[in-house]
Amino acid sequence: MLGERPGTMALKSGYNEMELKFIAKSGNEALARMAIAALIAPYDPTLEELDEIKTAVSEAVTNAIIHGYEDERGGYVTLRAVVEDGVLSVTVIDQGRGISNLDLAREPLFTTRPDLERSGMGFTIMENFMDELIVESSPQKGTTIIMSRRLGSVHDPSQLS
Amino acid sequence: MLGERPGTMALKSGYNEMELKFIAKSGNEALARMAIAALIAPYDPTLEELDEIKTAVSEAVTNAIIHGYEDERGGYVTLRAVVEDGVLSVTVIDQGRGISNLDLAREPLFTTRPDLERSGMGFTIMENFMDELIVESSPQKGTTIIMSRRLGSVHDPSQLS
Amino acid sequence: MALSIMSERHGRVMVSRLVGEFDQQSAVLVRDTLEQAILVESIDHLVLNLSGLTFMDSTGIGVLLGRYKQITQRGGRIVVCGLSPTIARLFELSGLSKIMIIAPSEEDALQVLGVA
Amino acid sequence: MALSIMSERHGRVMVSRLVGEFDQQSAVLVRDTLEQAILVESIDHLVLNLSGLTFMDSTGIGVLLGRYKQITQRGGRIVVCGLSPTIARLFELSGLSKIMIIAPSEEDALQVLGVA
Ligand SMILES: Nc1ncnc2c1ncn2[C@@H]1O[C@H](COP(=O)(O)OP(=O)(O)O)[C@@H](O)[C@H]1O
Ligand SMILES: Nc1ncnc2c1ncn2[C@@H]1O[C@H](COP(=O)(O)OP(=O)(O)O)[C@@H](O)[C@H]1O
Repeated sequence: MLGERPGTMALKSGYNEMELKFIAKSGNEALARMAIAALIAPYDPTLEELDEIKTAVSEAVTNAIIHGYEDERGGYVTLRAVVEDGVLSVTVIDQGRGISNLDLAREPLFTTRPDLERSGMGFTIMENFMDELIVESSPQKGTTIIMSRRLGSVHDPSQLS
Repeated sequence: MLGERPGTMALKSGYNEMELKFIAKSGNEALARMAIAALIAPYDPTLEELDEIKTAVSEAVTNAIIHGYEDERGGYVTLRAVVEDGVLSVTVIDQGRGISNLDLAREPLFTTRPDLERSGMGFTIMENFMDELIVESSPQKGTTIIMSRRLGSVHDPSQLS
Repeated sequence: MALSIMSERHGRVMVSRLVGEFDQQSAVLVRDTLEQAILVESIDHLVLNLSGLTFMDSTGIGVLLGRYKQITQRGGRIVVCGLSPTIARLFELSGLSKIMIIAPSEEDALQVLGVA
Repeated sequence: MALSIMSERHGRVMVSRLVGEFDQQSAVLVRDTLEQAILVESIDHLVLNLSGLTFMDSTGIGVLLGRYKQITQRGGRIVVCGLSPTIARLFELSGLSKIMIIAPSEEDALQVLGVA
């Protein structure tokens, strides 16, 4: 969704966006966390805010890697993040196996991989650590996670009105 | 250049790749540096290796932002990085104003922006801190910087042969 | 490696300090190290000091729950300490705080187990 | 802000410690702070302690060169100290090491200028 030329609006200090695409292998969840941390650092998040956002992103990316692609089928994960009007929106996309029963998947403690000692808490944590969570998924096509959270300290003065 | 499905080869521990796209605004050079640092961290680079690579990437990205887009015309910068067989390859792409005289631009101390107190050392530093540097540019179309460097500690055992 | 574990024995109690990032990539290391201590070295109780963690997500919850099951099956206990606010919230949300003993410090944890 | 500057006066000498990342984004802050000291507060000499820098690229070279010109024009000197190996290489490559005095520590730098 990154276009070719953002307007000059995009250069207002408060606005930023990035898209990070990487291969679905264990270890790259750390890359995703670092990128999100670097993106929101200029907005002076509290340590807890930063930790919670990194955790939510880590959950979504880990799921894409281990459930979406089952860690070995290969594929790419895309992490998009936008900060606009003091709100961080994060989208995590995979083209993996998808989720057949979304309501069940989002239940606390539900996991299809008890063999991997998964806790089934990923979606619950994303929900609790972010303000909003949307999950879209089609079996065999992939999964898209959209989550957003208002950042505590809004540096764009236009937000104070 | 990131395709839709890397083969399982791509999942060999030594291989990794990422693509980061972000808006051309001052401050995002730090984002690019963090992403490169996170990508190469698992290869246990020395502190100096890490510093030099971050510096070279910072030079290329800063140039894209301040020369390519002149910091205010807007646009996107793409940072691609691949680690394969112990060699890091980095590509930095902008669709900005381009460079008309490449030989002149690459000369040490040459800068078109003395008003910004630029030192004209960017290309010289990229050349010295990386093993290889290729610059491609077309006026009004943009600039692509391709640089590579062998990482000191190669963790993929297949590299030892 | 983004995570390291330093362990020391106090008789039948093992204290393990986790330092770094506890995520999917480091999960195997934590599982194997603690499983070895519980099943092979036959420790009775485990103190987990998490104060050195700079990150933990639900992967860690699953791994800790797995060890909790193993050690309680043998009649032992796990005491955790050094939780950051965010890790404490993970414990709350997952219910781990309802089954595991959480102590403010390593010293307190050892006291709970009757050591030190 | 990814960079902060802490300065203190020793008579006509100012010591400035740069802490953080010295790049295109922080360049204006460094330039303005040092320019103010040189042109308005009329210091004679400048000691720049770079030991707190976690990053610096050629942007920093340009900014330091600009201040070098301003202060030498007024008959003053710049002494830099605390260079990391990579920053030292930047000084070499750009020729900055041929025109600026580089001291191993802040104390040495002050001694060079006859202070302390
Ligand atoms: N990106 C995904 N692709 C395929 N399945 C997924 C994805 N994300 C989550 N799931 C499914 O939803 C279930 C619940 O996810 P979650 O709450 O994160 O718990 P956990 O990861 O511990 O299993 C997973 O066990 C898996 O079956
Ligand atoms: N991405 C780019 N787009 C347009 N012009 C560029 C780009 N990169 C470099 N240049 C041109 O090459 C010159 C030399 O670049 P460099 O050696 O990095 O020095 P500096 O950035 O200090 O000017 C710049 O002054 C600019 O004119």
